[in-house]
Amino acid sequence: MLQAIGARLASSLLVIVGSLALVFCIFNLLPGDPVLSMVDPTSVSPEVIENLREQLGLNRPFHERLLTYFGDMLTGDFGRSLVGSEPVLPKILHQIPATLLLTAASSLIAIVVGVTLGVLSAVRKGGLIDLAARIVGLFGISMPTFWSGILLILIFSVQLKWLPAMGSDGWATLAMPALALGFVGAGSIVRMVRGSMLDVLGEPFVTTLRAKGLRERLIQGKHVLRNALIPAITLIGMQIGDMLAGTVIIETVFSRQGVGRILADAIMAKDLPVVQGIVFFTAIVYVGINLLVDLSYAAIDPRIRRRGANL
Amino acid sequence: GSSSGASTAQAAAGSSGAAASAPVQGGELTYALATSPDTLDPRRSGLAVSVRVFGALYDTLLVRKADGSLGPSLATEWEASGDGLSYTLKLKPGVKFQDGTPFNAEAVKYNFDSIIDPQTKAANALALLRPYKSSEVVDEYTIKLNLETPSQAFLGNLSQGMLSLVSPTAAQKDGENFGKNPVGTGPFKFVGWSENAEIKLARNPDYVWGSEEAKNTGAPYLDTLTFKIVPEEATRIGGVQSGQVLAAETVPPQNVVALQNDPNAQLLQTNTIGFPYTLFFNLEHEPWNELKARQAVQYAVDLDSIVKTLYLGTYERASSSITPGILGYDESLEGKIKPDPAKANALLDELGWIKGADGIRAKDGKKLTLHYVDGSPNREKRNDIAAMIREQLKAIGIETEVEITQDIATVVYQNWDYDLYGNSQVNSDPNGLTSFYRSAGEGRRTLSGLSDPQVDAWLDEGAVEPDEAKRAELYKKVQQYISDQALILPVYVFPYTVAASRSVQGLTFDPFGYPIFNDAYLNK
Amino acid sequence: MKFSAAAAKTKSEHLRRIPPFKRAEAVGGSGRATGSTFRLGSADVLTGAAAIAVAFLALCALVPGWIAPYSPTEMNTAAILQAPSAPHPFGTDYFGRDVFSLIVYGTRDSLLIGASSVLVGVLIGGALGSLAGYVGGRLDTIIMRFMDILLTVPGILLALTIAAALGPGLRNIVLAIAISSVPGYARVMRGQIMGIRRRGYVFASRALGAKPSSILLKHVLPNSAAPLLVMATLGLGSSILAGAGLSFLGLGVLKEIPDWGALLSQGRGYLTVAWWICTFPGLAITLFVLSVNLIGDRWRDAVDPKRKGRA
Amino acid sequence: MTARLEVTDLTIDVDTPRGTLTAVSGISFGIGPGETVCLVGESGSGKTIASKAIMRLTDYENGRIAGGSIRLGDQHIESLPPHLIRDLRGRRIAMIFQEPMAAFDPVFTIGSQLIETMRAHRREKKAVLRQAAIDLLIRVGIPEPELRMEQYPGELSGGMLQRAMIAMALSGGPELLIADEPTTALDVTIQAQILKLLGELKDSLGMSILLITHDLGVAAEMADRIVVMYAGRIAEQGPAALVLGQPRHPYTIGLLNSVAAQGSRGGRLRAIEGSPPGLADMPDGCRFHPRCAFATDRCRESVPPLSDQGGGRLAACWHADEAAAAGDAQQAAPAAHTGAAGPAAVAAPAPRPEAAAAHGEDRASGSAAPQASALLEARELYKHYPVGGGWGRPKRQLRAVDGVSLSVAEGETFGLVGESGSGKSTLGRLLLQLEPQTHGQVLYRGEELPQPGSTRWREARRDLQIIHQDPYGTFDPRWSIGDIVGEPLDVHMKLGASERRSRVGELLEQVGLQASWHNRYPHEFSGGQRQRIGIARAIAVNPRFILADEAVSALDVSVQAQIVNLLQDLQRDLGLTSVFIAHGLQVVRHISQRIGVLYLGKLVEVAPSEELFRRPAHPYTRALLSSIPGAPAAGRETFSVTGEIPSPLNPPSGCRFHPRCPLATDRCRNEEPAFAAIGEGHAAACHYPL
Ligand SMILES: Nc1ncnc2c1ncn2[C@@H]1O[C@H](COP(=O)(O)OP(=O)(O)OP(=O)(O)O)[C@@H](O)[C@H]1O
Ligand SMILES: Nc1ncnc2c1ncn2[C@@H]1O[C@H](COP(=O)(O)OP(=O)(O)OP(=O)(O)O)[C@@H](O)[C@H]1O
Ligand SMILES: [Mg+2]
Ligand SMILES: [Mg+2]
Repeated sequence: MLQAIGARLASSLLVIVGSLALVFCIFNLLPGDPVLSMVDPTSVSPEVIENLREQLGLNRPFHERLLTYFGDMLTGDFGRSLVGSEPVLPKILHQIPATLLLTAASSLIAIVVGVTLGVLSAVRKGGLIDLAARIVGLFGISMPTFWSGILLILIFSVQLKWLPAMGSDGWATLAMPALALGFVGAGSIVRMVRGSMLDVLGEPFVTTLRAKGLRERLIQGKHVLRNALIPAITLIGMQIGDMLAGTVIIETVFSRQGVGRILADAIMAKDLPVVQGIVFFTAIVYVGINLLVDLSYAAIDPRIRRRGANL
Repeated sequence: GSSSGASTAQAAAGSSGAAASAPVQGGELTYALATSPDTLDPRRSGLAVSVRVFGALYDTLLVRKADGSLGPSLATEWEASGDGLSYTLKLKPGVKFQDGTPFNAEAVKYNFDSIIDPQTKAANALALLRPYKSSEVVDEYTIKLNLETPSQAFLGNLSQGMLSLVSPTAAQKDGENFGKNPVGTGPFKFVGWSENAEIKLARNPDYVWGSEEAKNTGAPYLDTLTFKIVPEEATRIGGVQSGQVLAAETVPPQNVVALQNDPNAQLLQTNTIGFPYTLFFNLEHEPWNELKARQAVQYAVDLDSIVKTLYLGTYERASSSITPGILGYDESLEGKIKPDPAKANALLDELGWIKGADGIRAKDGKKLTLHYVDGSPNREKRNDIAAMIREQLKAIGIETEVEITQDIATVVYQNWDYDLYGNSQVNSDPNGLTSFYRSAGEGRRTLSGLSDPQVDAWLDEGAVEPDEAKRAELYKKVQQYISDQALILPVYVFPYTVAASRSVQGLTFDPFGYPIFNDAYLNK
Repeated sequence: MKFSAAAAKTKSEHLRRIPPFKRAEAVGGSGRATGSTFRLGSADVLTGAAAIAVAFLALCALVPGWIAPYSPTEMNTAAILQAPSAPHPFGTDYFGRDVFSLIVYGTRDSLLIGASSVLVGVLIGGALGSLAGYVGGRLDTIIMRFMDILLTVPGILLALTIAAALGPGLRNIVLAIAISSVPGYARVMRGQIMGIRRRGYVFASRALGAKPSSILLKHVLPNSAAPLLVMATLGLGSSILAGAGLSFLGLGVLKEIPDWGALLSQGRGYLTVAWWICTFPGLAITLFVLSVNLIGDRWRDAVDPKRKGRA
Repeated sequence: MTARLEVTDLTIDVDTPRGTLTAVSGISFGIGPGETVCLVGESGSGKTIASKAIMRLTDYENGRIAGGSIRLGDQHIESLPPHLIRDLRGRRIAMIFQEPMAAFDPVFTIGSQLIETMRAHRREKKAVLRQAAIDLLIRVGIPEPELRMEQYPGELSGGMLQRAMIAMALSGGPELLIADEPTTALDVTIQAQILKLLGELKDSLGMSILLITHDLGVAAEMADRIVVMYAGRIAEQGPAALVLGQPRHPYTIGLLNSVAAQGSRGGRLRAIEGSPPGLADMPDGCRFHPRCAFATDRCRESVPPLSDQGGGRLAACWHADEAAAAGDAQQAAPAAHTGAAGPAAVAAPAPRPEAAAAHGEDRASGSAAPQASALLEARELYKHYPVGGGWGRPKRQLRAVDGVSLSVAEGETFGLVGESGSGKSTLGRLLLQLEPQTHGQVLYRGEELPQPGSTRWREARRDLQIIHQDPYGTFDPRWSIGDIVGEPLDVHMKLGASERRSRVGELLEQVGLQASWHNRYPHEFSGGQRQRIGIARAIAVNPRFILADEAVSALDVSVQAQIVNLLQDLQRDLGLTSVFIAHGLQVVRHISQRIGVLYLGKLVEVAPSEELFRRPAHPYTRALLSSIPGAPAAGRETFSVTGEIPSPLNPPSGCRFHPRCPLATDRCRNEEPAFAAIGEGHAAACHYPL
């Protein structure tokens, strides 16, 4: 068991380090100079620019910078933003809760809505409910979040004045962004759950359950759903990842705090330390999601639990 | 053209009735900004949005009054030396920074010296302060500022927000972090900044040294002033309409009409001064180095129609390289150039660019293309301007490649890879023209890339000419030259618009278009 | 725990023992929609409608001039922001362009963004996934770890990098979307291949002496492709949306004839004053996604022998 | 409390994408209290759907009771509202299924699934129910019931699961137990145990049982009465002894004849020609007429009613008397208990009776010993699979094949039998060198086969072919059968398109399919036809050797007989050597000259077929033989094994069979018996050969 955890940690670490190195390389490939976006090149002399580069260590060779970066990271130093020159770690730590909250809330919505619609549509296969659920699901995956987000604002903030249009303080501000984001994930989950529910409904053990005289609701809610979730979990995990990525747009639309917006700004400003810090965070979240996915597998599927396959 | 000609802040719609009622003390004004300030350290900031906050946090030595002249603020008197190489300023006594540090000559000296210190990584402030050399503390409240070369713009620049004065104690203590813990002498003191969400300021009760710019020279009426950062237009306006914020800046034209009819909202609008949104030809690129080619474009593009269509009548068309309200603005240029496709075609024909089968002109096997670079996102519908210009140029056989890029710094300022690129600047003095049109030094260049000794001479003279009337003449010459040479396409004068709840009263703007919060109060 | 390999084997072994007829029955007879009046045949009506829609869109992409009443670039400044009316069924935009014509002409690029990014993503992801799944072992680990890394690198960062490295343009938007989608396709493909390579017909072919390469090409790949292709039908829509998202973040290209995503993103500011500018492009995307998915589902049912006969 | 089930004129429609089809047409039968009725018939004849209709489970499978009635006591099941039906299910009628592994929800423990069933029908404290569940498990003979309660279905063996399934069925105390092929998926030894258990339970609980099977042997052993179904109708029904002993419907007679039985070795089986019709294309009149030797115009035109044939027996045939007479005439030979031994050429005649007979005799008399030169020889073969391991667990060795030596002579057919998991398939794969062995050698014509990948290895692939148990799974669903049959041609001979086409056509005809079907797809064929396709593929490149791994196990008896005949013809015509793996002992006996018995990876006995059946030397062989359903052969005492095959991960010490062997001694526990000759061509690994 310990060994299993060790192996798991090692591979997670590899992914995290790999992501950071990849981002570092990407930035190295990017033309343009962060210093140029920091100052007005028409009014600042070349020496000043050179001087700034020197200060930021930008003219040292690539591998040296990479090594220094990882070295500093080990001591908990993620560097300072090139733009605001504030330390990266506190800057990001401050934003992470909002993003995590949004991701979690929208995942919750996606899962609850997606699974419910998926189950309904499978159980009522071929019926109007099925058709409706599938179309609702497809709408979810065919609407850009910024559009549905604005629509939500117009309806719930401007017209009905029920919910605040912006901000990230309090539950009320979470509702619309989570809905806009979660709806997208729900779309895919509906399809997946429907398909796998139908597969499981065709399994012989369902006939056994019926032959035992169990209520249909018990069969579908307890047995079929649990089995159907097994193949759906991977997709749900991927959806959560997508939702994390989706925060970039949603945070902008709803003017929420969060790493998504910081990331967008940092990328535009070529602020590598900040980007790296955020990638570090997202990599950890991805690794966490994978762990969660595996844990849910184990929780749902005793075959995996008993074998201790992935953990 | 600009009907009023003056740079007075013109509050439209509802603000008129407001003046009557008596100001109410207290309350929180939430004000949605379209973008986030980069830093609250005026010395290091490069963004206009930061200046909107600086006005509340800091004071400047001088202020620009509504009529365009300079007025006292932290400096009560000022006087130039005969050679124009130094200025002596008398400072207001009894002023304290919000951290208790007294404001005096030492503080001013510290501020200006730190701006020219490379360690500070000063940005726009450095450009504004030039040609500052050093300071001499004459006595506690008198300071002498020495310049490298005479500059008529210098004094005026001291009224710009980027040259606001910061607390030396705090600046030294916080160093790099000062921008996140700003301390000034302004009417509001800093409470907190949570990134991408809001900047919270609180009333500075000790504030009694307000300039005459606002009616209220004492402490502000508002208890709290909170800037929210809301990049998405629809959300920002939605915020005002739903009452979640009391004011929001930069109202898109299409919403202006709706807001004007909204009983719960009012629309405040003021034109900004400086350099209008201007498209610069790159004189180093063929064939735009030829006057006739540029003229052809000038005749082909119907800017009146573009501005009217896109901004639905809410923006004013710009006619010159500077905006009305700036010294020397040449009104005669207004309406001087009328769109004339026939003339445009003729000019290009003359140059030997012949229309091909696809309707695009070509010469020596080379197509006539214009590389139009614009920034992203679509700020003030500038991308849409590009789209319309592309259509209009197509009519005369020019193919426009529009490049929309996030990375203006690289594409434009490093590679100078554009035929046409647009820029605007808030400024108070025509001397700013130098940075666009005066031939730059060795290995450097300007947006226009112009290098004409005559223009250089006018601009150099204008920088030092003490006589206002003569200065104005010089700059008129420059403007006419620019227009005659078709160096630019001036597009629009940017009006700063604010949508506000009806309860917001007394919110006014300085000539630069920056909000003045000292008179603002909330009607219950 | 008494879990022996023998027991693990028994299930598949026993399944093999069921007469073939019965196996078909086991998967064929799934839950009946209780009390629904909306029955089987309607699936075909829907698919038919979807096919017509796709055909129409294809027509728009190929010969927009036949369908659109106006030129998409014609800016009639005298008629801006006109609500839908007989001459302009979808209204006009802020340039005075006819929205209907814009959408018709925008079809080509939209479908192109969708199709080509899916194509590239499927090709790269499919190839990597097949390699990982078929070869297995260390290569599998390396490839999948790299996919994990790619997954954690934010999509906009990729988009920006590619745009910076190759210059701006549609091609790069496509590439960026494609590359972000690679890990997903690779995962699915790998899973498929790992399943298919254990199939009886692969074993049979090997027993016949067929070369591994020809087994891969003739048996494994064709049989693994279906889920990937179904995923690709979903990808068609989400790529267009991803393009819209990039356009929202300001990474789009300014084309003479904007694609649907760009129309949507550019028109969003007018939602309150001229809802038609971005609503109709949104509906176009929905229509496309909906029809492609309906066809995709139907087609999977038709291709997948396990799902034969299911609606 | 026990009531009679009465099914009258039951007709069941199923909705399919192609429209509504009638799966069962007007069947009637009854089951009295405490009676066991067997429903027999070939695959697709409607047995399952009829039995599901009794519990109205057809509601969930697009099925509809279109006519007739089902009455349990005084309740009309066909019209009961859903909640009453649910109350009936599991309480008054319980059902067990063929696939114990598939019939349990894999993600809940056995215990929770048992308790859940009880809770559906009675309100009681959990502890009480738990105790009741444990009692039930004890009752069905599951050892360590408390432990099993906490285990998941995947952790139990098939036999154990089937017992648990029965326990679950019993939990409601049903009056009627429907068992749909409850032992088809199990080994003969386990099948015997389960059937015995069912018999005991029925006696002690006084339930009625409706047993569905396609195995006449099982029916013979269990049934009080037998109902024979064909194509959705009842062909014949009556007391078991009568139906099996004096069948009156040509179909029943054909079925009985198809069973490979004692004494028929090597000869042709009397298969029923053709295959059962599909639902969509039912013949008019008597549905059996296209396959019936007695068919007349009357049969083609009108449906024969189920008419009284005396002795409580009913048959639906216009020509029952003729058929019965013809059947009787053939029953000169001592009737076996199954009644199937009699060579009754009632059904359509075999294609080449003379040749078959002649050759059959030849073969039969031929020597069984491998004196001819060995084509394939295995020397001390071992195959150990590493299992487990990873994530910090130790790797263990699964001894699938554990030291097997045997040789197969040129032209010989060698049969391989043994319980599931004994290593038959693995040994087969090793013989063909489709997998590398852990130890030992395989010699093909005296030489070791080269390594995979080399040219010679590929050549060997041409000589050594395999017929797979499950043909459907070994066909690429996207390939037409022409391509499937042509695949070996593409691999080994580069034929031109037309040549290839004609060869494929030839092959298809050779196995009794039409050449014109080459562009059809596998799913369009019936099980028997698919097996033919598999055979065509195997013989496409004229191999020397064929491994038939359970090639007929999945088929219906009538089709099985056809395939066995075909295989025998081909072997003879092409001079093939073969190894024939099956768990149907009778079939192996019928087709092979010698038989090897495998137990837990070891060969325990090898003997000429007849010798093996007559004088099994190893107790395990003996046990296998006596597990064959139907009464044991005369003169041989029952010899039943208990328990199940142990795990090959840690096989028992000494003689591997000792834990299950009634004769085991300490010596058996400690000392491994040598594989020693005990007669001519007869060897066994037992300390105390019988
Ligand atoms: N849900 C269903 N939908 C369509 N056809 C069905 C369905 N269930 C059964 N059938 C058809 O009804 C016929 C009878 O099926 P049934 O399962 O009762 O046969 P069986 O006698 O039990 O065969 P086997 O021995 O293979 O189990 C078959 O042809 C089958 O294809
Ligand atoms: N590839 C493998 N990896 C691990 N174990 C295997 C593998 N193949 C077979 N086994 C194990 O080897 C043992 C023998 O299997 P094999 O398939 O040869 O048995 P069999 O006699 O053919 O059984 P059946 O009658 O069920 O087909 C079983 O316990 C099985 O689980
Ligand atoms: Mg059945
Ligand atoms: Mg086997």
